[in-house]
Amino acid sequence: MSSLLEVRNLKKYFFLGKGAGKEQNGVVRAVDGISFTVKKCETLGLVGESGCGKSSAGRVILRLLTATAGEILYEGQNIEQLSHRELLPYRRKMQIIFQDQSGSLNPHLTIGNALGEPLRVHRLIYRKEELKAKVEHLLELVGLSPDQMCRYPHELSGGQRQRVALARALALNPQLIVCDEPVSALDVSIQAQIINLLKELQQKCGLTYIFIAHDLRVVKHISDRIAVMYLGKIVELSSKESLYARAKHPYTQALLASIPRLTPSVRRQPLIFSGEPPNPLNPPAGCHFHTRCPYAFARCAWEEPLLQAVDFDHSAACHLLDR
Amino acid sequence: MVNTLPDILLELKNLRTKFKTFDGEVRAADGIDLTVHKKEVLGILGESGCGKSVTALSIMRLIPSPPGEVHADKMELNGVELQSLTEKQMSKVRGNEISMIFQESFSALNPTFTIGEQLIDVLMLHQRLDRGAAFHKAIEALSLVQIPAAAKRLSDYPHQLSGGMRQRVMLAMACACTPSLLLADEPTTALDVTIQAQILELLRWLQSEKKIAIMLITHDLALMAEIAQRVAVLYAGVVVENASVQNLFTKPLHPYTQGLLASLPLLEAECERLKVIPGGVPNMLSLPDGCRFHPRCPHCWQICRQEEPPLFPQNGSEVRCWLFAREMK
Amino acid sequence: MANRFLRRFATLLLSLLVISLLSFTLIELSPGGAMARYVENPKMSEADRARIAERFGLDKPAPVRYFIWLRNTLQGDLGISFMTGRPVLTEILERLPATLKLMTVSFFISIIVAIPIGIYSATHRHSLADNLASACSFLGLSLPSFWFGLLLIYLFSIWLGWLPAGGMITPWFDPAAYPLLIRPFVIFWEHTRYLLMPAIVLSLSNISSWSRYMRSSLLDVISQNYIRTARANGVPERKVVYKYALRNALTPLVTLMGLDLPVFFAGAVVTEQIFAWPGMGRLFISAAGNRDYQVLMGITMITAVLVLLGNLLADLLYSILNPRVTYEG
Amino acid sequence: MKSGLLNDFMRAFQKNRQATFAAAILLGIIFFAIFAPVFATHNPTYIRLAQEQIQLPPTALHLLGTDNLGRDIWSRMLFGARISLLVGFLTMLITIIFGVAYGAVSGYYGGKLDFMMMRFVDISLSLPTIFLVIILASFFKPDFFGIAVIIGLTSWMRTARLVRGQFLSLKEEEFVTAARALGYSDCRIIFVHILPNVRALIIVNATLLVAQAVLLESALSFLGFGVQPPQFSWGSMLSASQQIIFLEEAPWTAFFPGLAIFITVLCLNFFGEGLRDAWDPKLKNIAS
Repeated sequence: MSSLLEVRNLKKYFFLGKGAGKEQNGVVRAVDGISFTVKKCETLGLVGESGCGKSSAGRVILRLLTATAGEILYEGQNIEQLSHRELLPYRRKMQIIFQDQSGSLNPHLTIGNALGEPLRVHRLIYRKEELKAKVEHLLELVGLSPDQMCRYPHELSGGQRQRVALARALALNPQLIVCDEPVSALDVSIQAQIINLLKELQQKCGLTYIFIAHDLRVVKHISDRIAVMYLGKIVELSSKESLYARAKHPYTQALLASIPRLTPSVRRQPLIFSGEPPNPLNPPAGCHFHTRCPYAFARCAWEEPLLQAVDFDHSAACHLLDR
Repeated sequence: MVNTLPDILLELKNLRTKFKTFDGEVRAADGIDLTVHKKEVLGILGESGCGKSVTALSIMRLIPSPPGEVHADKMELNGVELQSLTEKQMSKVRGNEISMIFQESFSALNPTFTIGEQLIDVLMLHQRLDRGAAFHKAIEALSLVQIPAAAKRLSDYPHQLSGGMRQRVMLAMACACTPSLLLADEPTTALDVTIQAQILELLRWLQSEKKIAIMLITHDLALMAEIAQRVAVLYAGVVVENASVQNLFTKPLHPYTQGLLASLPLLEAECERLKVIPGGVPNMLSLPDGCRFHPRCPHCWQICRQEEPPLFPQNGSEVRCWLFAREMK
Repeated sequence: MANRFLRRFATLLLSLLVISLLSFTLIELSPGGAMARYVENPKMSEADRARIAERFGLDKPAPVRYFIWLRNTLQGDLGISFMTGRPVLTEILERLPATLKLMTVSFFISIIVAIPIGIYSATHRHSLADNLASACSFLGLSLPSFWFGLLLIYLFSIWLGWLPAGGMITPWFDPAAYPLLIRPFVIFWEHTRYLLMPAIVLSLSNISSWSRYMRSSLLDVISQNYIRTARANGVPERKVVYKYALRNALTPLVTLMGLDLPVFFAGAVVTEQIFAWPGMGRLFISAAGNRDYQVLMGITMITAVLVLLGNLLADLLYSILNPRVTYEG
Repeated sequence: MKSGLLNDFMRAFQKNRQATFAAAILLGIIFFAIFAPVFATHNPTYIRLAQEQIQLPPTALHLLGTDNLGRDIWSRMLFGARISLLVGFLTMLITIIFGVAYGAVSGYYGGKLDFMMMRFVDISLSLPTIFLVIILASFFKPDFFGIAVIIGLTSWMRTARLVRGQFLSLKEEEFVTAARALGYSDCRIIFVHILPNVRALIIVNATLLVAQAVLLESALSFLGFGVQPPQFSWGSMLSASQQIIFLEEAPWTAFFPGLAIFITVLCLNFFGEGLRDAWDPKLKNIAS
């Protein structure tokens, strides 16, 4: 498997306040120098708590937000620097689906129009019948019946809307889809349907996913490799098996320990941190996690740990690894 | 049956809550029976729109009317019929004997008052304390929910606190007068996993140490396994299964419960495809005839399409499914 | 906070500069420009016009004149009125108190009437009184103020003869003519009977829009989650409305009042004209009729200053009412 | 407007009886204005200065009486309606076109541009519109079209602000992000994806703008700065009544034109309110 996307030292800072003297109002380092590669046809899970920058990362990669620094290499081409026009071919190859299925579809467009529009705008299909056939094909692909075409988004259920959003993303035959919490707003019984659909499509269309989520069960089910983020940085990056079996970073361990189990008889003794995630405007020095870490020692407070390999396809950023 | 036990705290019989909307009448709760015992955690499990929040708000008598309308054959708290109380008497019950916390911790606290003001207000109201005493009691209440530096936090506004902290403040307000029943409506859904675990721990502690019975409303199966003793599963406005948590997770009876459990990805095992309940949650405006679940049910037979099943007792559980009628005969 | 208001003040000065430039350009661009008053006068020769232009410094190029005007204005000299030959500032300052008197009284009438109506309507939604209030506010918003004024004059001055049709005070009114004991009442009535009709006319649109706004704003707040929390904690309904909801509902109203200030001034112009109220608005109308550009510029600037100061005040009040104001502005 | 949404809308609108009634009256007024020559009994500008011709109370010959120059008020009201309504409508068009364009650009692009553009709006808003209008009208002496332009150019700010606010929040919606991810141009996103979502709001705002414009024009004409003779509108018909003596002698000269303005504006407001309720009850607070 060769790499499809490579991200090098990507940064996205948000400056608060407006007008002059922006910096004094504070900087949120939403994405603070992350690097990873995504191989063809794999699923990279991006997990972390709210505000850790996982969503921003997804959007920066698609250039929906402008990066503050860093490189985004798509099949070796740095798309960070491309102009609007030069970017167009890449827009076709990379798509996104969102958490909020009701907000991600234009309420004033019928399903048919929403799906046909990208094809027309990119001048892939001109003829009306052909367009209709293609839209029908797309609907079938995501498990909807073609007579949904004249419906409006508000006439569909949440699960159906998410299917439409997926169909729209697929319209341009992309290679990479960023899935930004695609199932977390759905009912439990619908979640499984969408997850299955995503997996099915991946095989059928040879898709690569960046799967952003906070639900560790779902991520485990769908991902091949997983990156754990904390306050804008990747703290652990590993293959799924290795991560769930041998998490190295205390934060990852905490996350895994916090997942409620499905077995009522076993009352687990969860690893609970007293603290809360720090204010992203003013993250702690050194290792961002040291204020909540039960194993923190002096070095953690002043020196930032770097991501280092601990195993085959498994790296973590923690000073404990040096001990 | 369980109802005969002496330690019944809340008894709810045939709760029907309707909303008149532009498109017609929505029966959000359509004959719900529930019993909460003293000091227990009862889980109410259901997907969006199944009527679980509506049930809690109906008990609190907080359903806005119009458009809402609440009827129940029985709604007794400690033997007192809540429906017969005047609005004034009811507001004494709220916060004092039953209280409620909500999912949206950000919008659920008044943005223009400090949390101290809000907390002290509740204390002065229910415990007839003077300001000074209420102030000390407020600090106590905040320390109770493990908020560090409680005295300092009193002068904070809600927007200065994090989500987890706000949820703790809500808990402090709800439990300041040590109610006998706490209705917790998705209290951890909007929170991060690590914070979620903290709040769960706190709820468990309130139940075991403060002897507060908790009715936990959630869509999260795993949460039930963590904390509940008994679980009522709601589907489209009715209770479809009533079971102890052990029974629910080891031998789920209703096809819907079985489907839900099967559709969750497991941490412990790998599988390529998840099992799926086909179709979607029914539209509350046009419910299917017969059993509400029958269009999605793998075991559907003739009678399911025609007649709505009652709750059948089965091995100490109750289940609303015709499959168990056969076994009874 | 202090920093924020310093910034606001700087913007205020900048705004004034832009406004002066804008209105200067407007007049400059219009046919005849500052000399419009004399251009159409057939009795004047070209030489006469040139002499006048020289006397008022109108022969210099426009940018130069603007800077001269700006320099003079900063020194408190707004120029000489073409109509009367007196300093513009003196003319305006003579008229300003009358306008401020009218507007202040009308402002307080509006608040005292609008807010209670809004609160009552919101708490008694769809009651007869609410529907009536809403219908009245609609009528009030649609009623042309000048026509309403004429109707009042016809009714109370011409037909019934109760109130004077115009003016601010009887020219020969002498309080000393009345016994000391009733003198304050006589003085009060003397002012009131002249003020009554203009103040009512000027208040009409404010009352209509503010009461509606208050109603919807309060309804909006009452439907918020934090009000539900307050109810769930057993806060009685009266307290919910008057303590928890009202403050949040008033905040946007304050902003609206600030924004409405220019409209309020516009209303004053019309009202003063109908009731021959010797204020700034009336001066403005006659200056416009005579195309007395110095006076027009002067009044525009003074009004702008007042409006901007009013906005600043509204802003201050807003940040007192709403603790969530941060540095954005 | 597609059929599904249109049906919903019509259903909601018809439920609102006041708004339907208001719409009917408005149509009636427009009808009378269009066919003014048919219904007029006299030449509206013909002056009769004989003592027995001026300030006649309503009679069978002069349905609504005559004014201080002996002109027939009924006929003048019919023709005056044309100017009043036309000015209202033109003003609305100008305001909407300018305001929507300004607001859309400001809201969509945001950032520094938005900051500058909104500062300008703030500044313009802090001057009473009537001041600018009177200054312009007194120097330019415009006809009715000029009045419409002047009022339009001084009252677009609120519309701009309204539209900008909507754009600002709509552009954060995920369907807009999705549109950008699909590589659509800004122009397409603004017009095809965002604008239709603001359409209801704009139409409601437009209705209320007509009402405001009719009011402002009549106030202006009443003060003598509006349309100039020989043109006349409802507002200028009231102008003479500023003198108490005319009001005292012939109150009907002031009463009927004022009533016409009042009813027109009232109906426009009810109509706008009805539209708003029918479309979306959530818009209640923001469309005015």
